[in-house]
Amino acid sequence: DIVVGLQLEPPHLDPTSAAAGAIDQVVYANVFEGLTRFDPDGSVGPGLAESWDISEDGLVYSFHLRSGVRFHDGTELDAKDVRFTLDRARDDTSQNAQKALFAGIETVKVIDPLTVQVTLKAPDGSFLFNMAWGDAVIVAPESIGEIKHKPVGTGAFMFDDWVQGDRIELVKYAGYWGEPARLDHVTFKFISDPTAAFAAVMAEDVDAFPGFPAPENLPQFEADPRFQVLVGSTEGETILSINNKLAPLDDVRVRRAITHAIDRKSVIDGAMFGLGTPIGTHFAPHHPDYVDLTSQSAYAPELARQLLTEAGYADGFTITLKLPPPSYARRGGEIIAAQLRSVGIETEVTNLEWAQWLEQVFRGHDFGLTIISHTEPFDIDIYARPEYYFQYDSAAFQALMAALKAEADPEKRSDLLVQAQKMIADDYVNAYLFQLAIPTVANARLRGLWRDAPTQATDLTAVYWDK
Amino acid sequence: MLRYVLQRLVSLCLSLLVASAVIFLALEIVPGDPAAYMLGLNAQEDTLAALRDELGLNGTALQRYGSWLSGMLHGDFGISYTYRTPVAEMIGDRLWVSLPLALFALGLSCLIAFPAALWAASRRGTLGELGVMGMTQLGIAIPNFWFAMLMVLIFAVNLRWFPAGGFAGWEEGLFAGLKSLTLPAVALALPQASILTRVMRSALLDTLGEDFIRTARAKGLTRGQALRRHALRNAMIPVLTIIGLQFSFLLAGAIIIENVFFLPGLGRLVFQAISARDLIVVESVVMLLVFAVILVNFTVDLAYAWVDPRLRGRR
Amino acid sequence: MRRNLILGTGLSAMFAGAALLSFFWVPFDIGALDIANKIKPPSGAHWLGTDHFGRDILSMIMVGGRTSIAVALVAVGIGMGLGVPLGLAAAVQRGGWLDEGIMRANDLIFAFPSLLIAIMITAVFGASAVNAIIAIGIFNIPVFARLTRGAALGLWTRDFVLAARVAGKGAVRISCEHILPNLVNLLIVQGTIQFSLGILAEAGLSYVGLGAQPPVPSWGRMLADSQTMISFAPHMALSPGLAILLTVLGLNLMGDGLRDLLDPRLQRGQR
Amino acid sequence: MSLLQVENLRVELGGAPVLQDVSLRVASGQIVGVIGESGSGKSMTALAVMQLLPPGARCTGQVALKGQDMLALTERQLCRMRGRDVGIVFQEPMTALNPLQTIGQQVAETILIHEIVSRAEAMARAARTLERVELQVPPTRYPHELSGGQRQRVCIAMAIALRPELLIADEPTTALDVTTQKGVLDLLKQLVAEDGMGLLLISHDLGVVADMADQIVIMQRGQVVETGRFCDLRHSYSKALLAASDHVPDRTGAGSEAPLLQLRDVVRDYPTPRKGWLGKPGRFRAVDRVSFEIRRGENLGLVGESGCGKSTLTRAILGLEAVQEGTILLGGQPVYDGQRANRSIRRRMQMVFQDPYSSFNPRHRVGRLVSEPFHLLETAPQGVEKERVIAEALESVGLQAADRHKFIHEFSGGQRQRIALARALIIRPDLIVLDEAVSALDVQVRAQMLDLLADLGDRFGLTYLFISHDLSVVRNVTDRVVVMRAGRIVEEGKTGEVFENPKNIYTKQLLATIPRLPENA
Ligand SMILES: Nc1ncnc2c1ncn2[C@@H]1O[C@H](COP(=O)(O)OP(=O)(O)OP(=O)(O)O)[C@@H](O)[C@H]1O
Ligand SMILES: Nc1ncnc2c1ncn2[C@@H]1O[C@H](COP(=O)(O)OP(=O)(O)OP(=O)(O)O)[C@@H](O)[C@H]1O
Ligand SMILES: [Mg+2]
Ligand SMILES: [Mg+2]
Repeated sequence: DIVVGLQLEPPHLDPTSAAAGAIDQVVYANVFEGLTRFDPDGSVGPGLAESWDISEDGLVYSFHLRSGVRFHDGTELDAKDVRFTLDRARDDTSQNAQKALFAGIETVKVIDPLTVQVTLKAPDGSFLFNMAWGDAVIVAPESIGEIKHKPVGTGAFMFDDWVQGDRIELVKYAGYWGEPARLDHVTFKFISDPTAAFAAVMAEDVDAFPGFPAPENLPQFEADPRFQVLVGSTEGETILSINNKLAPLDDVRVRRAITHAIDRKSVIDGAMFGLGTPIGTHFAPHHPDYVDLTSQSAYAPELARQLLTEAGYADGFTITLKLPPPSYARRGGEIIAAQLRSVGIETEVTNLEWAQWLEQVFRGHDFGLTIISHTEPFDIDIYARPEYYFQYDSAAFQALMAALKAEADPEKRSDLLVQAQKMIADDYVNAYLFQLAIPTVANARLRGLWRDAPTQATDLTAVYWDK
Repeated sequence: MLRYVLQRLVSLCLSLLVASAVIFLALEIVPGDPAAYMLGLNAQEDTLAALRDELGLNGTALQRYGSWLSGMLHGDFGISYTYRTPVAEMIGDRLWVSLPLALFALGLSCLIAFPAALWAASRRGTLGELGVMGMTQLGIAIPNFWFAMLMVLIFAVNLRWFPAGGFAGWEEGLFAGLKSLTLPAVALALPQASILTRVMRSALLDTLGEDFIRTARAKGLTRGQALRRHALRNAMIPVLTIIGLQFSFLLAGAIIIENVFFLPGLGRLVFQAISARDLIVVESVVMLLVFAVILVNFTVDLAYAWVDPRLRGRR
Repeated sequence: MRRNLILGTGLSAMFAGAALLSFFWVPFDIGALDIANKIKPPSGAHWLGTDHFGRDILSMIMVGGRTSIAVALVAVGIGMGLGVPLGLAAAVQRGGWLDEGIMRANDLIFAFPSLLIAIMITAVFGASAVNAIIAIGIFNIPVFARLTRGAALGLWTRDFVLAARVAGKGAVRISCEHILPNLVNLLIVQGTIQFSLGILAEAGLSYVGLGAQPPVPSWGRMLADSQTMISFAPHMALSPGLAILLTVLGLNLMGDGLRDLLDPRLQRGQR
Repeated sequence: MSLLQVENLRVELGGAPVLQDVSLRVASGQIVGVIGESGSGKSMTALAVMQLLPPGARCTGQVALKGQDMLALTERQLCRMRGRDVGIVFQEPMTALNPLQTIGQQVAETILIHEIVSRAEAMARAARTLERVELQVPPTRYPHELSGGQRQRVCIAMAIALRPELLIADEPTTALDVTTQKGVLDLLKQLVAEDGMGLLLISHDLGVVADMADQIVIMQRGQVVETGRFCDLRHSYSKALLAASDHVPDRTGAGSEAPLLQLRDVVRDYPTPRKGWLGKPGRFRAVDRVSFEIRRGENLGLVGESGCGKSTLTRAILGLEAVQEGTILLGGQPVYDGQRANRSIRRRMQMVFQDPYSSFNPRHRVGRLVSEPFHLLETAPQGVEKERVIAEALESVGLQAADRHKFIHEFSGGQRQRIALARALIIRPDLIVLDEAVSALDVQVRAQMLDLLADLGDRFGLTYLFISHDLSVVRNVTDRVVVMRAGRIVEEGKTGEVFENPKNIYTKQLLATIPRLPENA
């Protein structure tokens, strides 16, 4: 048995109809599985689909499902369930938060009970990747009505109980198709306050805490033989987003000045207590195609001042800095505000709740600067959307992304990706700070926990206690 | 008497109606779209519209107010935007934590305050009184979340006598439940007990100066007997007022403490609901709390009449 | 108990003085972060140590006091400025519609859980020190209105008010000339108490992130910031905690002392 | 041997002596009266006997009760004696009872503390004791359901429940109506006769004590000045007290025929709280069709028991409140013109209140207090002129001009009433209403005050409306008297005639209650 601490409680348990990462944290890979899945290292491997064939033109995918897979309610998984899932996500009334993942699908056809054929509108190099997302897990029509509170999936654990505001309990599913889980019982406990999280782990009320919210406490856990600390990487590029349409930020020299005014090391040390890898572009450092561009925007306050003078702001200017709740943003914001002030840029700091941030910054575009971690994997394509909140509008980059989408050759894709990274770094679209790290604090005897977080998930299927 | 109760009930309903309108209006102007909050960064416009429709967020304010109100009359508080469960059910679950916690804390604070106040009042001008009064000053001045933190570090992390937080659930047994509520209750009770002690002590001293105490002493009662038999009940009136005020505070004001101890109580529910723009939950919980306050005041009024015969006949 | 008054005034004056001094001089500039020097225990250079951004805690306490004290002070001002006239007016019209209206409105405000409403106000208008002031101030209004009304009703039955009426003075004039001056003591005492409650309320709001916002420091925010570090850097939580505790203690002692010193005949009427 | 023997009793409170060398004796079956002006230490003596002095009191000398030295006893032993061997009745019946317990319980408590009896038995005995004090209400009543006189009877019942050998009565009738006062005193006398107990009767009113007490102790400033039978009192202070209590001031004027104030069929209703939500508010008629008039230069007395409507009528006369029916005219003009007081009329009337302590704003200086009625004048004197008028007013009531810089708490009760008079005089009104203006004063101070009133009346040609429940005072200072009962006027006439020859039965009752000093003093 194990008690896992999590910071955020899911609003409900249907991963296919909400953005909340907290849902995936609980159910991904534990309760629900997709056709493909993310492995601990971030690569995409077979999930409920044992294998697949792709047509020459890259338009038709035939998935071969595993046989003998049963949902927790005892019903068999077959191709109809897959078709139901994909059609439901594409539907006009769909509430899927990542509807774009399915936008490329033309038709879904059931070939036989264990084969399903998906036809795309255009070739898409990342389709298998898309199908591994938590938003694409396979659900059954029989159980869809109650899915938000009684999720029924095919995973190694079954949903057992949910005490709202406190915990969710899972139990081992005896009829699991694959390697059975080694734990009989899993409890997720929700502790949002960092201090409370610290106390709970210290008092051994929880056995593991993925995404431990207070990096300042990690040295204490490391020094304590009762605990192990795993620091993993995430897909979260933490950036100082800049409103590219707002004067004077529409001037690339100003944006460049901002990037040079920031000392990433101070930010990482001060806000994250040393946790996090500096980045120079919007790309995860653990990705094979990543290029390190940090030196291009190295800390150089003199240069920053000079650039400002060139742009006609020798006396600096004042700009808003709107911060969402996570501590990387709040603390980082305070540090960055101080650093910007020393080159003459005054910031008006406003702390926002998520709802306000979404409303004002993300949808309303009413901001100058903001700090945010983009946790979706492989999301450099947001720069091709001119209406996206930081409003980077570059025809060259949009063309680049279109080319990438159509390209299936890994070699060429890699090339295009490098180009893309460089392009946004050269345009100083945003100030790239660091790749968010995910610390997991756990009991020293616990084995099999994921270190990295290629997607938001707490896969416990392989976890066990060392005797 | 029946007429009096009826009259009170009518005014109670009126207050509730006004309160509900105030709450609804206040939340109408809260910026932030619950649907946007739920669907996150990559949501598309049509998806949002679909969700809004399902949540009943479309329609004029008046319509929504009407349906909210009439729903509540039927005991139907609506469906939570984020959790998608009936609000009544959610509140019911949380009450099982908040109510025992509030009662526990109230009990504790009375248990501390009554003897302390009696002791201090009967030993006027001694070092002991000074000590008790000094403690109460400290109890009021310490921010209670800070005190709670220290208690967690000492009793949960170091000594491990109590869990650091969370709620074991009543199905684990009464003892386990009480154990997980002990530290929060103490943290809540500390300032309340201090205030109560002070109020009660000064009420006792005031009544001790009354003529009827002198009469009682002239009958041959000792100082202590006069204090217990005559002063105590007379001093209960301000004490009851404070207890009434405290109860409603304990029920809702526990937000911070519930955060420190990650208890699944009403306070945290409403706090989360505010930040998630789960307005229907906020409305309902605030409504419930207002109702509780009004009810508690009503009870306190009845208690006054029980304590003080002068109030029974009136009106 | 003159001792209470001296001790209380001394304590409050010390913190208020430090806050005032910070307008002219602080040991270290708190705008300049020194991450390399973060979380240092007290030393000769930094008497109270440094915080998680390497700022001098003593300077932070001094500057933070400005916010905490200003929030509480203005909140009391709002409460008094609106509550006292309302209470006076209600007392004039005892039993009339104005009295009923004011008192029912007060009851209504009292019926709302104060912290919750403060949270809602800050949620609506955004978290900031100004909104915290408004949120705390609103709940001070009924406190002062009730106190004023209760005591004023008592004064209206006194013969000297009748004497003023015999002298032909109107209600407004009597309220200003005779009622209000006799309430001053009471208001001062209640004011110090509400002031100390205001400081605690600001701390509570800051703890949930709805009080003063960066880069403005306040004691409550310092306390909130240091919570997770309390186990390895207790000095960070201790200083603001003690600042709050001692100021509130000082104010309460001062209030008690004032109550004993000033006219003991006037009763502290509740209703 | 005396039942109670007090020798050289000395009490200090906070270092200041309040009693010095007090000696007195009470024998069984004897009534000893203690007389003295306010603050002379009467209550302290009583409390010292009970050993219930306020905290911080130092007590030396000898207090022997039944041969036991009370000063040497432990607290436990004292508790055993209090209530059983000695009972006490306090001055204030309104506050001397616990409001939360029934009167039966409170009487029974005396029994339960000292004797081991069942609760039921104690209640039964309490009920009998309450019957003994002629209380006609059931013992299950709460104190607030009783009148002042009834409450005082409960207090007496508590004190005598165990038939103590000594009963101390500390001003048992001061707060009561004249009619109830007589009843209570008669009861005490009867109890002494029946039980043979000693009674220490404390009062500031010589009349109350004179015809009851076997021995009289006169106190002044914490000391006993004289002890003896009433007819043997020789000390100059005793004589002065005696003279003052029946003082008749010299007056010349008797009033003209011209009416100054006319009341015709005046009705004043108070709304009572409405019954139920939609019920009509009820009405309580405090003044019921009252008509009388005051002639210029005349002194009119208005007497009646507490609550009969005297103060209500006063407020109506002053135009502070509207009346529901009837007219009130001053010099032919209405005092209330529909909306507010008629200012031109109002400045011709002023008032002096009963309580010298609460009728002044404690925060203002005397000069400001006295000049407050200037508000009524169209052109109030300013600057030097104002100072002069204030000084003149103060001097006319026997104070000094320099007193205008003082605060009111720096004056004694008698001086405060003089200041109140100065305030009333400052705008030279025609009519001054005195609502119980001398009731709260000591006899001697009261006598001076009455002289002053008479003197000023003659000098300035004032007209007084003199309201009081103290009939002896009314008798000595007024020309005509109006007797009121429950809002109505029951009798009206020349003071002498009404007092000698009352026609109304109620007036007769009222007059019978006046305590009289024995003739031979
Ligand atoms: N609690 C007290 N503390 C200090 N001084 C007191 C206290 N009670 C009474 N005194 C003082 O003791 C003196 C005697 O008071 P006492 O009450 O015996 O007077 P009294 O003769 O009963 O007057 P009264 O007729 O007004 O009741 C007064 O000067 C009074 O000011
Ligand atoms: N504001 C009021 N509302 C209702 N009833 C009142 C009010 N004021 C006085 N009364 C009632 O009117 C009656 C007359 O009161 P008033 O004060 O005139 O009596 P009084 O003769 O002056 O008595 P006392 O000698 O005790 O001063 C009393 O029964 C009283 O209860
Ligand atoms: Mg006395
Ligand atoms: Mg009267």
